[in-house]
Amino acid sequence: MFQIRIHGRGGQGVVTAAEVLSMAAFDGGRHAQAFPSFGSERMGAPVVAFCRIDERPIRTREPVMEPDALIVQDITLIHQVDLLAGLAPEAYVLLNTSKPLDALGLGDLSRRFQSDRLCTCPATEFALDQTGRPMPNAALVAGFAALTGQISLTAVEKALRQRFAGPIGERNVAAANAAFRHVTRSLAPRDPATRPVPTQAHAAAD
Amino acid sequence: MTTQPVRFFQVGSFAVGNRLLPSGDRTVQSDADRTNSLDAGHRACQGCGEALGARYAIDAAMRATAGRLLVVNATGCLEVFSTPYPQTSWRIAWLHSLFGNAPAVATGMAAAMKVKGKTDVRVVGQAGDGGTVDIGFGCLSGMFERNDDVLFICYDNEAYMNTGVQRSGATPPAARTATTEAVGSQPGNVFGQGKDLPRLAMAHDIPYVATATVADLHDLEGKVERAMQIRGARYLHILVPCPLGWGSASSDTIRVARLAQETGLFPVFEAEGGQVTAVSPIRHRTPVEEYLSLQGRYAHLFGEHPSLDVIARIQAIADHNIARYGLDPGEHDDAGPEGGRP
Amino acid sequence: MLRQIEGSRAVAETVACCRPEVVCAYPISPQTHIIEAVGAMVKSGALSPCEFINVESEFAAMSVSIGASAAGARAYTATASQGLLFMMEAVYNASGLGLPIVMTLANRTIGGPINIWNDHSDAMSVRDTGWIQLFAETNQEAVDLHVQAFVIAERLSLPVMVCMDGFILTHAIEGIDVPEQDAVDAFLPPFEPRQVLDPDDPVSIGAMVGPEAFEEVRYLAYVRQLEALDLIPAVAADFARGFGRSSGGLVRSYRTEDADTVVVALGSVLGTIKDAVDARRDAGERVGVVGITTFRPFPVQAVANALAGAQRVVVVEKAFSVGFGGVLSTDVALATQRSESSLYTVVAGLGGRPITRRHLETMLAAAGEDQLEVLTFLDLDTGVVEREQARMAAATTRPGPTAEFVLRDLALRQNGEVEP
Amino acid sequence: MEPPFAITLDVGSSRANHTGSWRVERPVYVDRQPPCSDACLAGERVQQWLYQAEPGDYEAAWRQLVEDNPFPAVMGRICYHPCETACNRAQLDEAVGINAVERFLGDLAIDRGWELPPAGSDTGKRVLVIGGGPAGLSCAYRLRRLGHHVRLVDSAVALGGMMRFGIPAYRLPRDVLDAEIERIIALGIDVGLEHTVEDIESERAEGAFDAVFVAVGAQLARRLDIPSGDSARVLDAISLLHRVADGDPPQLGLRVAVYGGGDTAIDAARTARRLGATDAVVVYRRNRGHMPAHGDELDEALAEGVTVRWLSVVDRVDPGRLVVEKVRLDDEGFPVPTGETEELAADSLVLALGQDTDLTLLERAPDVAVDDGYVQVEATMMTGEAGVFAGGDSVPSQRTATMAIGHGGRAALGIDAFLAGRDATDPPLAAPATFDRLNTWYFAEAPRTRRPELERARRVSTFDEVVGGLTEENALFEARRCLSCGNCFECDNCFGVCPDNAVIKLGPGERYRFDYDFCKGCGICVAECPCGAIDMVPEEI
Repeated sequence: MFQIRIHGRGGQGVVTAAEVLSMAAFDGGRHAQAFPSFGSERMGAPVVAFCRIDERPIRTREPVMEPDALIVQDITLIHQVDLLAGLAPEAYVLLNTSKPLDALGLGDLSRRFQSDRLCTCPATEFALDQTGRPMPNAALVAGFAALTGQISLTAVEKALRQRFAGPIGERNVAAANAAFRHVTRSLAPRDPATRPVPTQAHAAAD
Repeated sequence: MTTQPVRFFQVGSFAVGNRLLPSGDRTVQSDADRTNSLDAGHRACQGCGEALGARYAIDAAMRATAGRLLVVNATGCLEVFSTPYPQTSWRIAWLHSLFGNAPAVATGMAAAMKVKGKTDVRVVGQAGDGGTVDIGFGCLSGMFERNDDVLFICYDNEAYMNTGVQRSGATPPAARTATTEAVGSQPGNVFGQGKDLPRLAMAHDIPYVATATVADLHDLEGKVERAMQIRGARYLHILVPCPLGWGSASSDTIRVARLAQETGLFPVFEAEGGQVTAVSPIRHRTPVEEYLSLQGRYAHLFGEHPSLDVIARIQAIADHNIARYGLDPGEHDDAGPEGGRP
Repeated sequence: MLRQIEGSRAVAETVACCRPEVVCAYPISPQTHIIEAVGAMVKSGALSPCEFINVESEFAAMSVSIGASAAGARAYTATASQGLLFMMEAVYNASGLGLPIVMTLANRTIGGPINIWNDHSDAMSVRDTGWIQLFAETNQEAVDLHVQAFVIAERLSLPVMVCMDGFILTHAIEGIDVPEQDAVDAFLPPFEPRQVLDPDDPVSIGAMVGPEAFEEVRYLAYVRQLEALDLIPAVAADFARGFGRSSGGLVRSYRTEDADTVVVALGSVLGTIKDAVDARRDAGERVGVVGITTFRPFPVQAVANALAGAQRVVVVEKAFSVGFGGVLSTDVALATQRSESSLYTVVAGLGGRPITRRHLETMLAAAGEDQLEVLTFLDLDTGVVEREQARMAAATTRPGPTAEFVLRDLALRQNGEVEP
Repeated sequence: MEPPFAITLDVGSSRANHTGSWRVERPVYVDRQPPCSDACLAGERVQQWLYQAEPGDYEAAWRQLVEDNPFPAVMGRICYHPCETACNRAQLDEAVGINAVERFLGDLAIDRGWELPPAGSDTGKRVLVIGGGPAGLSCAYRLRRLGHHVRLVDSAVALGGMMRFGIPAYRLPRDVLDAEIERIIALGIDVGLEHTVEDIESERAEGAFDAVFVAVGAQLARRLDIPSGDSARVLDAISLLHRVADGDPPQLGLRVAVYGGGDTAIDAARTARRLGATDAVVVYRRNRGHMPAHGDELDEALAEGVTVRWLSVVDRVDPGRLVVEKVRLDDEGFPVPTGETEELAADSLVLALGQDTDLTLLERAPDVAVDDGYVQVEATMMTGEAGVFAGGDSVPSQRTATMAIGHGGRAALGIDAFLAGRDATDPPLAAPATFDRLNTWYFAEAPRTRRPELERARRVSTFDEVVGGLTEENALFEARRCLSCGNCFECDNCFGVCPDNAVIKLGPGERYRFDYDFCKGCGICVAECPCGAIDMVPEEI
């Protein structure tokens, strides 16, 4: 089972990100479960959503406490929420930012997580470029696809089109592609051997 | 000599029937073949105003809808005395659910009829004042606000009679009930604004709101008929004296209702779209004492040392109503023969 | 068709396939997504003919459903928690009048203190109302139970409540095979009311019944519920034939064949329990689990059969009777009264507290060694409780609300001001 | 449908529950004597004919009316309508204009040529009626309807009695009178005019009459011995009116004084005005409150310029003048002379001081008792002599045409019973329908319709009828003002207001029946009966 935790703020589409992620995984023929951290949070408040991906039907209903991957939609949460709780050193971490980690005072992360599993992505900018709205979720799901290989870009595109009808879906697909290229590029210089392999092969890692 | 149109002065439009009227103009109640929606054998007290009001209203609704009617009844005297197992006095399709939900149940029925395309079948909800102004008000207000196609009728006897005459939001000032006893420095019910449901109903801007009493059948039936010509939420508030709770003689039920109107304490009017469109002017303006003194619930105001100040306050309420609705007979030159029908 | 879809959405689409004619809604978390989706389908015309009525309270919602059902329309509504309590009087009335209304209960606890999260307090509070209560383990089952619920309700002329865990199921997005319209139409015949208000054939419904007949009325209601014990498995079997998957029925056993310890539970926690059971099995313990799908009528015999071989029965419940203990446990106790097994009540997941596999495994381990208290509160923070008790005992002034002190205590601890 | 046990019930099943057992008092329908009928001296069942008129069935109303009185058109003009005085509606707004409706019906009948009901089948009995005034004609009419042979004799040249010779034409046009008399005679009455009965016993024997009705009226004017100068012009009112009726009016001069206070005095004064008098003054010894003349008559006279000198007696008559003495009233209302006199210019004095009956025809009938000039009769109008009846002005009672008609009718019934050898006592009257029993709320406000009156200018110059008739519309209106006191008129109130549906409506004309299986005895029907036709009586134990 592969478990993902997504952090963001109310109104940033965190739950949608988990949903799209699960839809993409479902499209890949796997079982997926997406669910929000149930609460009464309002716009702007920190929120969390989860996603599980497995080859088998997923029975458990407990929250994701030790995720295999972390997606942070809003890096400003870093000082308010224990974003890294339960994360193992081999976990994937995808941060929505256009700045280098050092510039954000997050140089620690580079030491704590594997370099090929830690990645930043200016998802909000991609979203603004393509959709005009600061909703980084579609881009980050694609970034996640690029980073982890758990889902394919094609599946993400399909899920986005399913989730967002018409032109909005297409614009999100465009943002997703930009993010996918960005993440792929930023990981490219590294040793291809450590590059994640798409889908099934990797599933056994969990 | 000037001629004048022939009008039926003998019993005017006030009696139940009149052999001189064309059959189409006669009351539903004068018809030997009326529905008798609420039939004999019910267990209401002698002289029950609510039993009378219910039969008047539902029979009229039955005529207005050619018998295509469903009725929802809130818990209360009317329900208890009409349907104790194993007998029912109703001769119509009738349902009792709960005390506070009759308006909502009626909404559900109206929705069922709409979805099934049976738009000829109309729905009436009915309750006492407790079921209307107090416990049922939430549902009633919702029904009004949605403008559901329901006529809701309140049979107002101004207290919880079913449970032994406790005060309701419709109990008038100074009236004695089991929970506003005639003791202490201010005996009886408090002087407050009361819950004037007709006006609250009007505030919802629903298509039709009217008041009536069991003392003027033509008026009452006319209002039911008018209500059934309209689609949407409609409200009819009928004053129905309760001999038990009011401490009036069982034979005085209609007389007391009449005096409630003639004193101005119970204004009779109709409103469409939130505006008063017609009033029934008072025929013989009567001081409130005449109304109050017939009723045991006001007995503490009389006797050796009458509470003239309290009576004056009640008179002031009547005067206010008369001014507010323009009920003064002097304001209506043609208050005569056609009388009750505004 | 199997789709990755939110549980609420799947339920809404399924309900729509059941062709309800009147749907009444008053919003309350976590039921909202269901009625929003049904409402949108009515508004768009996708569900037609249907009247969707936004009411002013849950009391009105059930009342509208009563009126619609009595007038011969298939009626549906959904609620949760406080909403269920607010409609309580009408809940009794619907079953008392024998109206086949179907209602989704998105299970949520009952305040105060106010809490919007999941447990089964709401469902337990209506267990005596005369409604049939079915519990969904998964969203797939929630969907399937709704189709079956309409059949059961209308065949018995009794209302049916489909209970699904709020948020945990309602807000979860997963692969669900949402029934197709044709299949539902084949399975669920048009509503033919057992009694209906009809101007052409008038009756009085809702008479006042006195002492001379009330007991008989209640007994007949009981008999009708017993009929449901036969009907529910039959409908489940029909469903399996029609839809190619098994769901519904009375009880479900998992790995109980040789189990010494059997866990009994309702709803979505069964999934996590099964994972825990698998883990304990892997560790060599003989444990199993029995899920109860039909809570009312309570299938005493089926439960007894399912638990026949167990030495220990552990009832994991998301509710409890304050001042006594288990709610489901007392029912299970009735089913196991002729056996030698020990019965444990484990109260867990109150107010949305996550029930984790780890805690369940720990509990099962303790149970296997007969170290379990008869009434256990899973994952109870004893530190908080003890400090509050001590404060109460020491208090010279008025104690104040416990809830607020507990919250304050937790906050202080989070800030490191109190030793955990 | 398989309705669930107890919760769902079949409609109307509560009729198995007989709530009549709750009752301690029961309502019963009653018929009471309405005040109009009670007051009618002619014995008309006023309320009943008004009831027929209400829906506009005037012929039925007229037929109901002439059951008791064959003179609707006459009565509608000259009756002083005690019915209206008694009418309960007077306490509500104004009395029903019964008299006007009666006249409308009477005139309509003449106009349409409606015939009276035919004579009854011949009984072989012969009755002599002496006097062709209202009493005699009324009696003759009723006797003919009962099948008796009637011989009607009168000493005058025409029938009608005081109706013809005492009442001025402006109040009762002669064509109307003639029409109604002719209609009676047409029933087959043997009339003998200018036939004066000298002796009743011989007349009866000669004609082999089985019974006799004496209705000779009061034709003799009372005189008063007033000192008078020579050639003072003094005459009596009866002669005056008779001569005017004969078309031979006397010369009265421009200033006429009339002495008296009854209706005849007023008639005389009004007649004097019509004969050219510029001053017509009535001298009366008491005040208006004590005046026997009917108020309406006085008002009409005053409107025509007649004046009244109240509290005055005539002491002396001289040519061209009277000496009038002022009087005052003592505590009992009797006039007491004051000694204060004054003169009054008058060319003539008309005495209207009352009339007496000429009873010489009874001198040889010893069993017929006469007291103070009046024939004494029993309730059946029979005198002390078997088969001899008397009525009208010759017996002690109010001397009006209405009364006379009533006497005639009652005598006819008495004669009929006598001839059949039956007891003629009336069935006891129903209890009165008093105002307090009515629920007047149901009667809409309805001011009385005024009959049109002739313009004043024309009144004093002609003998044209002063008071006009009602239009049909107004007559209907007026009829419908009737409150139907004490008698059910099928307003459906009891049927409508019963909270227990315990009144059964039996259909038009059939009224209602109480369903005592369900009547709880609340009494609302009694309270809300507009006409007081229901009583509550205790249940028997």
